[in-house]
Amino acid sequence: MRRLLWPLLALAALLLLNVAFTDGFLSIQIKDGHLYGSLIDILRFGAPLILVSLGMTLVIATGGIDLSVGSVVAISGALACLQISEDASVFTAVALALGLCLALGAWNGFLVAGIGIQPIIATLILMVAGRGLAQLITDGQIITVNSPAYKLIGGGYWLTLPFGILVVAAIWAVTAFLTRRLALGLVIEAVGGNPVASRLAGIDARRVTVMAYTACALCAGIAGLMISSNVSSADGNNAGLWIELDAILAVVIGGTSLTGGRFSLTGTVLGALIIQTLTTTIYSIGVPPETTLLFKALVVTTVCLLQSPAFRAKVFHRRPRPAPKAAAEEKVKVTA
Amino acid sequence: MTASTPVLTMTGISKQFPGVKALDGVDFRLLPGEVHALMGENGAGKSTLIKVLTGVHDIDEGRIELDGARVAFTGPLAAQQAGISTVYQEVNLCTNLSVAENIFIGREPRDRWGRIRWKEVRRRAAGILARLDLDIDVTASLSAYSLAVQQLVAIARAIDVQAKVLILDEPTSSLDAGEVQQLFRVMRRLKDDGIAILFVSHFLDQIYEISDRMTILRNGRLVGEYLTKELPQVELVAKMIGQELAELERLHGTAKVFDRPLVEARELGRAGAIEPFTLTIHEGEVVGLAGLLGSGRTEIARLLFGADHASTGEIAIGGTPQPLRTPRAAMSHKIAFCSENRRSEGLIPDLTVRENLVLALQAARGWTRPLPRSRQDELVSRYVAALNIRPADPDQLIRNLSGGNQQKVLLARWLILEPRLLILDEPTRGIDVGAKAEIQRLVAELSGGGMAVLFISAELEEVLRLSHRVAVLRDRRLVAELDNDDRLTTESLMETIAGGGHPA
Amino acid sequence: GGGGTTSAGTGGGGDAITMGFSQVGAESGWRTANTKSVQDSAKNAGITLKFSDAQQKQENQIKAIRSFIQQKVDVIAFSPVVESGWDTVLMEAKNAKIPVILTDRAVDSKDTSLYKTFLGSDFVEEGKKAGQWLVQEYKDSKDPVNIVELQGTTGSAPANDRKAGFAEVIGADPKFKIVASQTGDFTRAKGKEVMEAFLKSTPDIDVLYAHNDDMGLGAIEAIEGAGKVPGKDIKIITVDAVKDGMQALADGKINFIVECSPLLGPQLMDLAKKVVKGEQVPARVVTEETTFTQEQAKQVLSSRQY
Amino acid sequence: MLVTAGLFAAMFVAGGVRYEGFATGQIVLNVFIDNGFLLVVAVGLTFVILTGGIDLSVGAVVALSTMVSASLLQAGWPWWAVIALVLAMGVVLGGGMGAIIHFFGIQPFIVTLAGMFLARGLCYTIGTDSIPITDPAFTAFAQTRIDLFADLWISPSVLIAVAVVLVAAYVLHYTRFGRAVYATGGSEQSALLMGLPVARTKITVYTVSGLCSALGGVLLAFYMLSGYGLHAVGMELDAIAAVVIGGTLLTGGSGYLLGTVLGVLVLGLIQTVISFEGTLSSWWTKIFIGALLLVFILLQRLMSRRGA
Ligand SMILES: Nc1ncnc2c1ncn2[C@@H]1O[C@H](COP(=O)(O)OP(=O)(O)OP(=O)(O)O)[C@@H](O)[C@H]1O
Ligand SMILES: Nc1ncnc2c1ncn2[C@@H]1O[C@H](COP(=O)(O)OP(=O)(O)OP(=O)(O)O)[C@@H](O)[C@H]1O
Ligand SMILES: [Mg+2]
Ligand SMILES: [Mg+2]
Repeated sequence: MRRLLWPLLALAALLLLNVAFTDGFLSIQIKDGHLYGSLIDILRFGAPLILVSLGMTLVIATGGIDLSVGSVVAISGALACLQISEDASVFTAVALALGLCLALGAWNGFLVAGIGIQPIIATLILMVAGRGLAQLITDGQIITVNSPAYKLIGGGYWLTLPFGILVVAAIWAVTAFLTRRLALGLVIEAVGGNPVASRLAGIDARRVTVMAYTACALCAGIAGLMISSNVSSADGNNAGLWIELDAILAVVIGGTSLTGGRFSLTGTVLGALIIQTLTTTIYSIGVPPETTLLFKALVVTTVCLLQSPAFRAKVFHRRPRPAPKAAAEEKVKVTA
Repeated sequence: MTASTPVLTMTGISKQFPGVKALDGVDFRLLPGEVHALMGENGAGKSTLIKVLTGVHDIDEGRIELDGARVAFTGPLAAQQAGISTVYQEVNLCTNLSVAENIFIGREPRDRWGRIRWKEVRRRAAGILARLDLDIDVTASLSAYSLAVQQLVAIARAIDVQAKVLILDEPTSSLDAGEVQQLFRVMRRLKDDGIAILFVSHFLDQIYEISDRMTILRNGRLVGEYLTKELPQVELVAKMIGQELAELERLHGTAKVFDRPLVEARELGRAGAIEPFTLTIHEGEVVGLAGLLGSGRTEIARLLFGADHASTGEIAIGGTPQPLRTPRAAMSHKIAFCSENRRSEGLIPDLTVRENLVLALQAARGWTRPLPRSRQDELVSRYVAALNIRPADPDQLIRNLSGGNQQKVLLARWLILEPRLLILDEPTRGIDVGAKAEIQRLVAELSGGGMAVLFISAELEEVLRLSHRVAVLRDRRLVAELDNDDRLTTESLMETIAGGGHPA
Repeated sequence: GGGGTTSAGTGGGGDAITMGFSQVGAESGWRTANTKSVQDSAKNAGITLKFSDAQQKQENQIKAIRSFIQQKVDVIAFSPVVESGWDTVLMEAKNAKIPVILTDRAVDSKDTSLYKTFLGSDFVEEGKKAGQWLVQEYKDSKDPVNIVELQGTTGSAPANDRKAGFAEVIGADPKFKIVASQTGDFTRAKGKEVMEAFLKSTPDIDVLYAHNDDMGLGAIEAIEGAGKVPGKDIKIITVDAVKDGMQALADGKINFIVECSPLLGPQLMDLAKKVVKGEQVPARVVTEETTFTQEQAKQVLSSRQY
Repeated sequence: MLVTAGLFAAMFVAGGVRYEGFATGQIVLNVFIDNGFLLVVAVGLTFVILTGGIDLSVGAVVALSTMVSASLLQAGWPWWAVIALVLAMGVVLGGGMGAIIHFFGIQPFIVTLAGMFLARGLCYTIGTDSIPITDPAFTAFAQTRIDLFADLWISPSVLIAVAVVLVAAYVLHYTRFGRAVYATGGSEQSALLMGLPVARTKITVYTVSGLCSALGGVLLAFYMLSGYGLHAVGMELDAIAAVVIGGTLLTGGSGYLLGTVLGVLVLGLIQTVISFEGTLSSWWTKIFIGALLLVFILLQRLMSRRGA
């Protein structure tokens, strides 16, 4: 896992930066019977992003992209909260919301794999219309719910740990199992790496693609539940706004190529954590809102440059001679 | 000729890839007005030598001199500008552009204002292709043409450049005899103009026909430089693979009777691609397909595999008609197809050798039933050894393998499926003599065990050596089916293909 | 289809008034209530409403206004996404002799003849009101007061103005100190997230000033999660007075809310009728807005419309 | 392409049947007038997408251009100097991103996303308020109407946009650079081995995109007469959508500039339909846009499949 080294270092560097600015940044206490501290916050607030990014990884690995996750996040939260506010049980509400998300994901997959529309446009349709759908569900208002059971999903604790983190861990484990223990990963990577060849090798690329989009929407749906549960309300207008960009960024920082093929779930989780840590860093070291974006640009660029073998070769070894290996690797990458 | 000074010399060239020393102190020189063959097994380092010469890869050690001056090209563009024109091993063209453009891109004729003169581009492109005896629509997109045509276009592009040095890395791997002759005519003319030509091929006949001198590599090391006429073929092979190669003969046994039809194509056809044909393949039978470039051999293969939709007719398997609408459906009937176009239809470049090798088997099982690791290891090590795949590291990315070794992996992908019908479209493209014999032996062995094989190759000797029966195609029409008995020779087959002779 | 192509000329002189209304978008509950108010009161007033949502884009709004002109409505009303850059299109409206009413936000045109009147809140004033309450609340205290601020969307007019108005008032007394200020994008989720970070990085927060109720509500959750009591350990001032906010105010979790009423509809329709008839209207109509303390909130809570 | 054009015409006619005052020449011209800047931006993006890359920074660069223009004009700079500087800034930003993408082999998505953060961030450092533009030259430019025959008119921005389209189409089809763009998109590795200047091409397309974004920003400044950091939020998606609707493949190598023009027109027409529809609520507006887009894409896809 050499290629995860640089994202890890970047994460560590960001955490160190925080430690320098905030006393007790790394300290974790037990408060009211649950863990409390900045690190826990990062995990807790990062949980939805990690989820969405995990789903996005699968889609990107098939050579696609899903812009609609933000809208799906909003729809899922909105539907669940609407149901709960109309006295449905939390279970029904969650089941309905996730069921709808599955359908939306399958719809995306159908447009991409069945009709053959370019993924970015196919999912743009749901990105635009889905936001409207979420607003339609909430009637443009914020639906506030008061259900302790629902609150658990994104804001509660279980065995002193934030419940959201446990959900993410479970889904990560399931995804890792399906892709790496079973052969789903190989199949997805083949479809993303060379769709024509995979078809000729007997892979049902269509079904795999639909599955990836469905899984992605499901992840986004769960993330939507978390986000709305965390604040006990559904905001059809703003929930998940621009989360697709963060998710794609997380995937790419994690080392998965946007052209499809090889993917790394662990890398994606690291990428999402980097982004969330960056956000937290901005809040806690007091970067003024006007310069937030400059700071983000700086960090993102630095992380990517460090990850680029070409950059490291050019900067760290003035002559590539002492490390012909690195240089060779880089050359191949660039030309291929 | 020996007296003239080399136009190109490479001395002490070394190139290390992660885990592989591809070149180790290789010397090479190229004289003006000669055709110089670069010989070696798959993975010997031929393509790498060409790539370091033209600046695709940096060299670790050594020096390159062109016309006596030291050079280090930054890339193919620089090499081209210095007068080295290259056709790399895989067809490296842009299939999204037109044929004419592929020939001229980067050096299109322009008018005074820098505007490309399209008419001129088209006219001249057609002219150059005519020199190779190819008459196609130059305004059509290159993707509309078969790999062989693409290979010719790549050659056309290279020979049109005013160059001192012309490098051809396996240009003939998809061409049939006619095109090869045409290419050789052009090469001879260029040679007479004093151009130095570096030529790579695994067809020994071609080497002996065209080359004046050869340099042999083995495992990235230089074996030696020889005059072609002074080195007998057996010795050449021995030097290449480090051992003697047994004599090749017809592999199939004496005329057997096949009476258990496996796959029957009944009036199967696809509008615009292949006229309706009827063909029966029996269990244990090897059927060869022979025909000229574009005659429709690949089309037949694709139809039988469900890769394309038939517009007429039906396919019966074991007597019952089956709609083969997808490759998956064909695979469920245990039909396998190894495509001729390994780069776009075979390889998954970012996956490892192991993953590429087990892909089809895994797809057939479905992703919920992963192939156990131990079984994978067993299959991989068996075929790596059987086909001599090098480097023998199953976790190497397949894109890092030499062309021939990639081809072997793809073949293995289909062999491990143990299909009932194996369709092989140019399976030995770019494979060296040693491995080729091994593959042919393997195919014969499998068919002996009851597997049916549909064998397509531009090399008629190979078709004859393996097949029990040869179907001949002309102008996308199945014109004859010949039993492969002693009376069938390459000459008579050639005649049938050309439309002159009649089946004996 | 096919209508005339004449571009100049007075609006259709029928008895029913047609109003073109270009809304900023649907970015918040406040905005939606605003839209609803306009739509409902148009129906009540018998005015045909052409409604267009600009999805937060000025260019869409300009297009919408152009299209209203094209459709020859009787009066155009819109809530500008931004203050600047309206001269061209307003000039076109003026040339087409269609009166324009601004709602909610102002434009910074020098030429005030481009629009008839501006109906809306004054964001700077809202910020000032928030500041004044704070100054009043701490007038007896000598200790420094540590304030954290949750800003609205960076660059948006309410965020800019509410920040400026507040800063102006508290700037007079050096004991007030804004120790942290960050954007919460007007949303609950962001409000909570940012507040969590503030609670950890900034010790001793006395006061939270949030540019809208939603961020304040999010922050309340964060404060409770940190084991503090909102409204007591940390005093909270917000702007808007939406229902959830008023509830929290009545529950004692928020200390003070400056109202920013979205219910402009009835006033707008009155103005529109007058403008179409050619009557004189004041150039600036400030919406009737107030502020709420916890006690006031308890009284009015049941009668709040949104 | 023909399919797209045909569908566009069909949509226009359908609009004309449905809405009074829709099927007039001026409506089409208005689409141009209102989307001139988007057209210019999309043209630049077409170059990038044709090479198989992507540029997410365009919207932010547009905003930055309006902001820089407005603040410099406010500071008293002459209009021509402002425009020259803004265009130069676009070139530098685009070129810089292109160079990073090429030399360090980083995915364009990330680099241009960072570029987007950078450009927006720079906007806010200039100021968070919107800045009005009162410069007489800019104002004159904004308010000039070029009368065509029969009451039809266009704005000067349309002329500029059309000129940009023509120049770009010429470059793509009649120059070596243009052809190298297609080749690089078809297969970067092949283009390299064919001896094409891939490095130069890649860096140049991002430069072109930066330049077009800056020019688009100037046109937007004409259109809006203001500079603002929140201008053109999400415009990159509109531009990408326009390019892709126009039939260009995101994987590169295939597509035409005329398609992009049609893509922009389709988006503009959808917007016009929405405004003629009149009383859609905010959320139905979004759903309606999505639905129209879907219908359009579906028809385009199905009809071109039938044709093939
Ligand atoms: N990019 C690369 N990275 C790692 N190893 C490589 C790379 N390219 C080539 N190699 C290795 O270098 C060796 C020489 O390969 P090369 O392609 O030169 O062989 P070749 O003689 O052309 O063989 P063939 O006849 O099969 O084309 C092989 O072992 C191959 O695996
Ligand atoms: N010489 C040619 N002239 C015109 N078209 C050709 C020619 N060669 C190939 N083509 C085109 O390529 C397509 C593919 O042909 P196909 O692959 O079936 O040929 P093949 O018999 O397999 O020969 P090969 O594989 O040697 O090219 C044909 O349908 C035809 O359109
Ligand atoms: Mg080779
Ligand atoms: Mg063929």
